[in-house]
Amino acid sequence: MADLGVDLGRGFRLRSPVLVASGTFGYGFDAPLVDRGALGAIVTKGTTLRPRDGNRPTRIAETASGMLNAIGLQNPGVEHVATAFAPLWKNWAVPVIVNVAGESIEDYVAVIDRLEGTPGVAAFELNISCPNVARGLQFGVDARLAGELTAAARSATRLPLMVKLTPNVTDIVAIARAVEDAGADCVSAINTYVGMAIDVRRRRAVLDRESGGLSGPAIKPLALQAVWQVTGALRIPVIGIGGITTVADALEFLMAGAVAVQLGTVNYSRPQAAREIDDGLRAHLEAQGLRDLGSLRLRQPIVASHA
Amino acid sequence: MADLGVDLGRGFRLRSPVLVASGTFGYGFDAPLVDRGALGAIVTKGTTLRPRDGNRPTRIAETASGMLNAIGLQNPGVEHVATAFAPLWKNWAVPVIVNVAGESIEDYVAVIDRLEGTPGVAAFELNISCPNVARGLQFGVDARLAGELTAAARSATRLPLMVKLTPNVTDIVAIARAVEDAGADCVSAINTYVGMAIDVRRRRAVLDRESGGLSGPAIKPLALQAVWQVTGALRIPVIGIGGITTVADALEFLMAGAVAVQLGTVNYSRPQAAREIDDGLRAHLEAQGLRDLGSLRLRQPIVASHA
Amino acid sequence: MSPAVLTEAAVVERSIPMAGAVELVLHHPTAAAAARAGQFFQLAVGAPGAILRRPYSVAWARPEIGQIGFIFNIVGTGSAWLASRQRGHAVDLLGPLGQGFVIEPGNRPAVCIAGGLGVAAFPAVVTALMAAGRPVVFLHGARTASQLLPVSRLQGAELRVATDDGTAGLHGSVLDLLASVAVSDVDVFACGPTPMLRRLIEVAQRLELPRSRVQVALETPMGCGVGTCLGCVTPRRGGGYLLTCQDGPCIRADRIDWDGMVDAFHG
Amino acid sequence: MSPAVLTEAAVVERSIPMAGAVELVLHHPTAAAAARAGQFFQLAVGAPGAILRRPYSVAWARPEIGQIGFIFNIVGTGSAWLASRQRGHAVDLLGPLGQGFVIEPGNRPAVCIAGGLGVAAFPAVVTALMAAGRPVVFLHGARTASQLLPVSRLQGAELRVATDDGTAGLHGSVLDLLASVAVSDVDVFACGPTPMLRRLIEVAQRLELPRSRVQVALETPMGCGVGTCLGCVTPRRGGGYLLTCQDGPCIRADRIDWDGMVDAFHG
Ligand SMILES: Cc1cc2nc3c(=O)[nH]c(=O)nc-3n(C[C@H](O)[C@H](O)[C@H](O)COP(=O)(O)OP(=O)(O)OC[C@H]3O[C@@H](n4cnc5c(N)ncnc54)[C@H](O)[C@@H]3O)c2cc1C
Ligand SMILES: Cc1cc2nc3c(=O)[nH]c(=O)nc-3n(C[C@H](O)[C@H](O)[C@H](O)COP(=O)(O)OP(=O)(O)OC[C@H]3O[C@@H](n4cnc5c(N)ncnc54)[C@H](O)[C@@H]3O)c2cc1C
Ligand SMILES: Cc1cc2nc3c(=O)[nH]c(=O)nc-3n(C[C@H](O)[C@H](O)[C@H](O)COP(=O)(O)O)c2cc1C
Ligand SMILES: Cc1cc2nc3c(=O)[nH]c(=O)nc-3n(C[C@H](O)[C@H](O)[C@H](O)COP(=O)(O)O)c2cc1C
Ligand code: FES
Ligand code: FES
Repeated sequence: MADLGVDLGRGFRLRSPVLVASGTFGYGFDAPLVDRGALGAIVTKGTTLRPRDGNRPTRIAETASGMLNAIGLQNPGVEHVATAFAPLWKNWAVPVIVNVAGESIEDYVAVIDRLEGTPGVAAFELNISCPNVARGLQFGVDARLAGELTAAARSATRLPLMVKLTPNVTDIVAIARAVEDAGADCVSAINTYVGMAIDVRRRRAVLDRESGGLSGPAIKPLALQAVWQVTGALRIPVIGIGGITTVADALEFLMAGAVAVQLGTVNYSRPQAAREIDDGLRAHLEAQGLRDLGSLRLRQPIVASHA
Repeated sequence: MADLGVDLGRGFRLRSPVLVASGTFGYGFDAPLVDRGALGAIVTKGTTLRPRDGNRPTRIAETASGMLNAIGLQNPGVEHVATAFAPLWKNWAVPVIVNVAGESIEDYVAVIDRLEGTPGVAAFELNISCPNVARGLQFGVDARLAGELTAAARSATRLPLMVKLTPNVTDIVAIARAVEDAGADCVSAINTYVGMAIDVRRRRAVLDRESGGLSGPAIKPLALQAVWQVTGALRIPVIGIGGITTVADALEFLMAGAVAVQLGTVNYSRPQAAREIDDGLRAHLEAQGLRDLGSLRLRQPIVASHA
Repeated sequence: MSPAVLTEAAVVERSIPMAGAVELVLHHPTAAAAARAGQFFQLAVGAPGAILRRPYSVAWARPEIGQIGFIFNIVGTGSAWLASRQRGHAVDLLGPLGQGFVIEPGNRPAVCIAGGLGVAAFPAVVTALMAAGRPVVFLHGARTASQLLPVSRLQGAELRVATDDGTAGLHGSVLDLLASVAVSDVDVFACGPTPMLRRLIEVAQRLELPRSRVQVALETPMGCGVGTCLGCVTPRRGGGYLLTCQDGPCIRADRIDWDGMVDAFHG
Repeated sequence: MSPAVLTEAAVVERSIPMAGAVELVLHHPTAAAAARAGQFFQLAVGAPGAILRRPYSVAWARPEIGQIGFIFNIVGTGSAWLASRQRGHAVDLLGPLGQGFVIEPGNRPAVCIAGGLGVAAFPAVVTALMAAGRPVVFLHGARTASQLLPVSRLQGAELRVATDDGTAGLHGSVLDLLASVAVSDVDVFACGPTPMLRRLIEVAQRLELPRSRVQVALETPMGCGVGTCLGCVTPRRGGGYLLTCQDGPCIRADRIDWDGMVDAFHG
């Protein structure tokens, strides 16, 4: 039987390389049709220090093989997550990774502090695609800011720390390196691409926020390129995200060097995609006579130097 | 009768806002089914100082609502263009814009020098998505490099100068401003997004060059966002490019502030798309009782300061 | 929430119930048994470039023969694809989803208000009201006579009609019919374009019909249909948002902040 | 170049000519009259996410009744969509495109070599060879007997068969059949997976059959099909590239740099 186990660093092991991505699975409660046991892990909706109502509608729009979203981080706030959700996660077989968002380094750290040591919280994923109110630009587009944020989060938690990269940059490798150097255990790539749609009948942007994040099959080639670049430069594990819909899509990311994948938009149309892809990967390994997922990669990983 | 005329600066006027994009219409000779008279202008394949064979196959791959290409600037070189093509263009009703590519500022200038004053050449479009061999990175991702290249091209020609922006940057507005300040008459946005596809059966990248440029409907929301940002910041005209397939798509870009559009990938599947979109825009203006294309834009243009 | 199923169902019949509309009858006993009036299903579509499911109200369900019906018009690529399904083809559906209309038994009159394709949800609603013993006045508005759902599909209701072009019933809007109805002690069930629902609220105000007595079926974009994407929000009275797919699509009018309502699709 | 048309044509017949293949017969007099053996058409497909046309060889054309036929197998979304076309449906086609086989009149024997679905192009080729008075030996290879094109579709040719599983004819590769043919003074017309064509070139070498006497029909990805995208290149002997859509798909083997050939699709 092929081993689909994955190690994300810091001894954080998953039974499957197939995770569900932040914002596409809520907090794990709203998908009655999904067998959670089949998931490698659940990444929660972006969670902030205080509750957020999110953006005014219209928040989503379909595009060619993709969708735009501008939800605005609607979430109940970390207190509710800690007291109402985590106690239930504690009894689940699947680990829950909390996606953390904020407008200042202090915000992020406060969310982590509140959840640190809370049973049911397995790890953190930093969503660094958020605008930094103090310094005007996104954490994720500036290597120094991204490094500072990661370092601050690192010193706030003993749990596995995953940093989610934004692809809306000239040089994603520079950001990834800064995040690795600042102590991230692994990175997930990528978040959505900034896009826009205009309603020509109404003569206005479709989304109330004008622009939003593009996800879905449309971005898969871009995401794969980003993952290929990052896995070629980092020592820590990389989790691939972006338009993954089929077993073949997942294989592309694993061959590109990702140790695992996150499914996002596909969860909306095919609630059982994660299970199907998990099964498909196992079948592929067995058909190819491969022992583990690592043997899929096209390039050798960069081994940590033990100097 | 609604006026579909467009002014791209320097008195360069087109009868239609619908152009065909570089690399998707050759040098204007290979589309027997297309009524060239319906086009606002033809932008040629990227042309370099010396002839180029281009990349080894495989060069293209279809993706979800898009395609990847890594042609490698296969072209007969500027001498052939000047002596074999331009004399024929001279007799065409449609203006031909030569897309210029190179690996050094000298390359670009040499191509322009050779074509300057050649009857049949109406304008230049600088493809700044090319790698600068001397300084390692693409002209188009570095504001200073992009500005220097534009300035050099500007001083080499009296013809209208269009600079084509790459979207693979953190801040496209910064590049656009540098190009405007350096004397471009207009900008075209955008070129392709860097992407990749892996053949999981063969365990190798589909494209011989590993990565390639993504085009087609998949990128439309990203291109529209880029155009929306650029039209909000520049005084010079902006030509919108990216996934335009329908009249509604073209309207989105014009409403976003573009004065014209270029059709690329759609030319492959629907050789008569330009004519259909030109007709559709005229019909829309008339149905809406609008006099000209300018009245479509959602925001007022930034007027040039006559200080 | 009624237990949703994710399944393929065979098309047993395809027909044109009225001008500009298509009706698909699917065979799926579990779905037919689970569906409640006002709930919806997310139907997968194979149209080029389409990745999201399309939300459709259950038009009617007949558990005894395991059939469920959907009535829709063609507005874009997804509905065009659905309209091309033929007898024997399979349709991939997820549902039933969301909250249907709350229908209490008793003899208080029920007033149904259907604008345009909003009528699609009502065969099931009328059936449920009849089963609850409620007398039903049905106000049915359409552009023109040929676009009215045949009376036979609304058996048992007292039907009053309005058309924009006057080819049948009152020449005007379906809301003009409200004036002819005693609304002192009734429950209103309304479905139609958002602009019509907003006008209904104004009219109700004038007629002193309390919003708590009005239930509306809303249409917003739907990403997931199950509460995970947060893309379908409707402004909540008192602040924040309702999830149209979970708190709705059928919602009591007094829970909604009507000033914050946007319509992404109609008019 | 023969004058290409961009048009819709109606499907007049859909059938299964052999196991694993579908045949679509379209009615379009202009296209039928213009098509030459070995040329191809770019067919538009309505499959989800597909944006490029799909290239298909003209299997046969009957100008007298204005019909043209295509024979293909299902390998992905586009061909699956085409296979779902039924009688009466429209198919959007662009063509005929590219260079067909060069067929000179005379009595020099012609040897046709078809591997797998490569046989799809040959009914038209055999017809053209017959018309030119050429004697034809037809070497037809397939995985198994049921995947062989019926003899009736290759009327007039002397047929020799090979199957990988030995269920018909020679148990082996179609190229093994070449040994049984006198190739001293013949023209070879070959179509099949690129790996087969490459092996053919090696075998030809051994048999001292000059490459200039071998014409091959190539398969490369096609973006436009008309010479504008430069995506379909085949390495040219002596350097540079041929455009498969314009210089081909039928090309004399001595014009190709076989070492540089890649196969994006088979094996
Ligand atoms: C709860 C609910 C129940 C519905 N019931 C019915 C019904 O019984 N009969 C019927 O004819 N229509 C119904 N609709 C509307 C129906 O969902 C849309 O007409 C359909 O989604 C259009 O898809 P399309 O691809 O043809 O149109 P396109 O315009 O191509 O769709 C583009 C995107 O916009 C979305 N969209 C477009 N219009 C609407 C709309 N009005 N509401 C929600 N999303 C939309 C699509 O789902 C898709 O994601 C219902 C909508 C909702 C939310
Ligand atoms: C000149 C020419 C003539 C052909 N004639 C025939 C024929 O008569 N019968 C037949 O069965 N097949 C023929 N083919 C192959 C046929 O084009 C492919 O099988 C078809 O494009 C597959 O499309 P798909 O969407 O089903 O497969 P997918 O794998 O989903 O296609 C993905 C992309 O790859 C391209 N592609 C996949 N396979 C091929 C291939 N073998 N050659 C070129 N492009 C490919 C598709 O066009 C599409 O752009 C021919 C190819 C060429 C180049
Ligand atoms: C509606 C929606 C909401 C999302 N919310 C979040 C979020 O809160 N935090 C985050 O890091 N990513 C969020 N994402 C991004 C996804 O996690 C994922 O990175 C992206 O959608 C690309 O993957 P996909 O193409 O498989 O969807 C969201 C995506 C969508 C579509
Ligand atoms: C096959 C191919 C070749 C291209 N070659 C060039 C080129 O030589 N120079 C250039 O500036 N852009 C080139 N482009 C980019 C297009 O001009 C256009 O910017 C891009 O395809 C986005 O538009 P679209 O989505 O409508 O295709 C090429 C695009 C394709 C698909
Ligand atoms: S449609 Fe996704 S939350 Fe309602
Ligand atoms: S297919 Fe585009 S040039 Fe040959």
